[in-house]
Amino acid sequence: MASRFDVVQDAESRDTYYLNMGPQHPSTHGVLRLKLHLDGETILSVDPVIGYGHRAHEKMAENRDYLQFLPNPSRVDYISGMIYNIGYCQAIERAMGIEVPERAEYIRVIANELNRISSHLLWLGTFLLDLGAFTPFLYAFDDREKILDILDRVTGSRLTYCYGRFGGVTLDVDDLFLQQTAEFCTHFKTRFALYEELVIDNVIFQERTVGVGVFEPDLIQKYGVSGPCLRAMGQANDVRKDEPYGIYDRFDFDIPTQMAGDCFVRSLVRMDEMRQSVRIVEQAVKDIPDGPFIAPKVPKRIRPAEGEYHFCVESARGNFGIYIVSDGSDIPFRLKMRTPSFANMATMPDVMKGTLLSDAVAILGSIDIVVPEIDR
Amino acid sequence: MAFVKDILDGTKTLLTGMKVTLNNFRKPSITSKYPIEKIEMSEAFRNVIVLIEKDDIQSHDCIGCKACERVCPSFCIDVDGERPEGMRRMRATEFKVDFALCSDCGLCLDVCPTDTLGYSKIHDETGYNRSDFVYDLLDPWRDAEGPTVERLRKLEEEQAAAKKARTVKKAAAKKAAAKKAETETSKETTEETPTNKNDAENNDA
Amino acid sequence: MSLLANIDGVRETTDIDHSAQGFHHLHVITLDALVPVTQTFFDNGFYLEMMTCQDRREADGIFRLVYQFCTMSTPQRHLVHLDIDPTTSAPSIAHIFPASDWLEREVFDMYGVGFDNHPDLKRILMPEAYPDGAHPLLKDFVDPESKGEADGQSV
Amino acid sequence: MPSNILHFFDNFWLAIGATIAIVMAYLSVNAIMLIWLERKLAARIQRRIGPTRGPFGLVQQIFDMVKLFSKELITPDHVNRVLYLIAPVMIFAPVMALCTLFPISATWVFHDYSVAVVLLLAISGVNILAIFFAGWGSNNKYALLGAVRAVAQNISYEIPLILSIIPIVMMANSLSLYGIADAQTGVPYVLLQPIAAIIFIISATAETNRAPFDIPEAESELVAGFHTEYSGMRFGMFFFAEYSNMIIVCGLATVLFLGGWKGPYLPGPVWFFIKVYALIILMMWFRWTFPRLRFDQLMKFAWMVLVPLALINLLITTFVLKLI
Repeated sequence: MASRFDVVQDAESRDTYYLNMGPQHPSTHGVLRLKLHLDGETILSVDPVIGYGHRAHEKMAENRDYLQFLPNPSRVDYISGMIYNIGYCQAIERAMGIEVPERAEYIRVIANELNRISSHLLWLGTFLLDLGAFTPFLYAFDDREKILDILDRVTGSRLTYCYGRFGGVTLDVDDLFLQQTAEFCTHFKTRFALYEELVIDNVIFQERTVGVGVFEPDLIQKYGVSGPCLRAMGQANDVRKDEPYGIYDRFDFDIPTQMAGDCFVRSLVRMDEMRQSVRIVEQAVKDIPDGPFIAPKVPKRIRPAEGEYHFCVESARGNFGIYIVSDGSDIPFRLKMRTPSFANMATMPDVMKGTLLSDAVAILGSIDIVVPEIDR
Repeated sequence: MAFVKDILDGTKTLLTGMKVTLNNFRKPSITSKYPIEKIEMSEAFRNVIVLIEKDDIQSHDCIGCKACERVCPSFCIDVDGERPEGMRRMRATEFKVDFALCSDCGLCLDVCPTDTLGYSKIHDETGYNRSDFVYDLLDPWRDAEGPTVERLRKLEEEQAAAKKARTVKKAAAKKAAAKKAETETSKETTEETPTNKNDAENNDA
Repeated sequence: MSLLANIDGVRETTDIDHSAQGFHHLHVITLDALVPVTQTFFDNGFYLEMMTCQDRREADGIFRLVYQFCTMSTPQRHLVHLDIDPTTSAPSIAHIFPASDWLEREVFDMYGVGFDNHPDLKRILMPEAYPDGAHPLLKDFVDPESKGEADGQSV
Repeated sequence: MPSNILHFFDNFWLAIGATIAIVMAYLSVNAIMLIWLERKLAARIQRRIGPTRGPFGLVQQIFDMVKLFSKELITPDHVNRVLYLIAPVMIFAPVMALCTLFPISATWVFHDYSVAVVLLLAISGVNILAIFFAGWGSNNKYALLGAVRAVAQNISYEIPLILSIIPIVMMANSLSLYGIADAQTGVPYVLLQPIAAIIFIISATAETNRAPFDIPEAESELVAGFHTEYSGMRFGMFFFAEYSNMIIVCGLATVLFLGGWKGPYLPGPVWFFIKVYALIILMMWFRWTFPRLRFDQLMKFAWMVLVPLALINLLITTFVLKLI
């Protein structure tokens, strides 16, 4: 463990104690409980207790047909609900061989990337809130509200989107949407300076994050870390590039990576990801063709052929996989969601060991967990 | 000296941060006084569903087909319908939505065969019980239901009559054409029978 | 596939159309082969992407454990099927992939499948005080709190 | 010498009573107004509107007060009752005592002591004890952690605080607050002792447990720190004490570095309060800009940066004074 604080090995000889962080705690992002074994303020071991937000989505999937499960994925991770919702649609479309019209694909990309930016902005705000700065939270929410307003006009929702449909999207976007999106991109590019001056460059922020919560490289393979946490360890892996889904292979964007694997570079990676998302949105807005927004012929009954299907998308938190076992009927035999936060959270006992109580808060904030996503 | 430089650099970043907050201090606020100022909901805004008035029948056009009830993932819609006497068209007799369960997915709108479902613009309803959110969508239409059915019946009769007239006219035209053809070519006259038969069927319906 | 060729207990290996189903290879293995197979995947740089279970007791009288291994860079996704008898438990692979610690706990929680040599096998998503024998994702699960009524609304 | 306000009254006890009443009234109104100011300031910085009830949202504070007063005072079962109940009172008492020390103008002084600076520093130390009582008496791990942090932090920052005051005392050749303020003829000490002033304001922010040094009550880590278990007006007392403490440290800074009541055109008390509230706004500005430091970094900052700087500053001052 490359910790800057020596862990007292013989905990017996010192007075140690257990601290229950959560399930209701300001910085556990919902209802997560960390059983911390502490020596003073140094963490000896962590035992995350999850499941407080379990809503049995997988059981619900086995009791509903494929169409009726549509509102559920966006509730799994409500911060980047659009990506989940559309990811589920794409999974079914591939299983059923439904062709999606060009325009719908572009709309989906724009919606996905706007959602990714809004998710990262929420992360930025709450992370800084965890570090004790309140103001960046509201600046981030200012920008996030702009995205929500744009998406609200076409999707009708602000958080738990149910915009995708098998074969397209619910509602066509109009010119005003595209214009607003383009305007937002221009505006948002000027906001990076603010975030950098106020947050990233700030000496206190750097003190709090540089070298804190380092993910050792072997955690990648052991735990299947994904998303910005992975890219902050120098691995340029992104499902959008590795197994391009939808029309992501048409866009020109980079995968930002950093080497250090600590809280600070995770922040940098996310900031860069927002820049890349803006790039994708701008290309998509420029190239969006006319045409139908939903496939004219979608099978009335969604019955994928018997077999097993896996589809993964890059959510704002990492590799989100949907594993569907079909027995040829209307209802999924088994639907399992591989959520990125679950894997990232599983690393916490290793990462938090030997850090301070304040670092635990910073680390939790920096991996950007969404607790309901872990609990499903 | 690195020590002093660190302190100076750090101080500089702190001052930059304070400059940012000062700049924002000078700008006007971007929030609205929500409960005082009403917020306009967007066109597509999803809330509890309502029955939309259709222009041609001046009322909702729910035929109680239960398609929305079947597709609803939250099992929150309760529809019933019956056929008023002497009419072809069904009318809904019950349409209840438990909005406390609704997940705003919009699948009911997708499946509605008559496109009579839409979203209401209410966005800030509160209640003390879950039962406060059970909406009876037929409520605004119930008073006018009698006259509406009468009007619809009349409309249907008119439509049927018009259709009949159309088919009769069509048949007559066909007949005339056939006659014309007959007189012109003086060939077989078997064409008449099927048209007559169609006519009879239409009248029955 | 040569990767698992010389491991006993790999009964069947089939290639799957990745563009349609998302997997590249399917392996059906026996109970004894799980640990060597997992070790082979670990040694070859795969990570455990997902692990779950299917309740196939009604049709085949088995639980099917599903392991999904994937490589980091250009994805090579291997699906591993391990059919076990409902009365037996499976070996834990948590000592190779710590990720499976939580995943196995989830399978135990949801299906009641036991895992030998698991470091700390207890419920993960359901409350720890949840009644013994109540495993929500079993097809014949009855909610212990609903006093015998069937769970969920049937479609 | 300034006239002692106590001399306005013939009867000694009447004078004491009047002083207590004035100080209490001032501190209550001040705390309410400071909370309002902080909320409005934060709102402007964050581009929000802030409290809106009444003119400029001022009535909101009265509602909040009524709410705090009318709330049930819950005493948890597991607490050490004596310490738990004494802490909120104890945290407020020294602040009241200290308020009487400041020379508001050349003639308005409650009471001037020749060793006021020492007295002030000594009494303000009682604060720490109250915080520790609260944390220990609450019998709650978060509260205890907060209290331990508070004690360590306040004791550490007391040293740079004192070290930054000593050059001023040396320059003014007085330990009386009146004497120090009076000694700043023309040039305030902030221009002669900029480093001491910076060290003082940083240490003062830490002493009052305000962001970015609000580690004892770090919301995202320790829920509410040492006052986690307090409710109603007992919590309100901690809240009041925090804002009243700001008055004390900013008043001290005004006297030590900004020349107290001195200033052109306006009368003395006006200048004094303008300077005090300007400093308070500066501290609020810090709070709404910076993230929180970590505990060990905070200690490191005190011992590795502030104390050496203060010592060097003290050394230079000594030499310069000797040479002059």
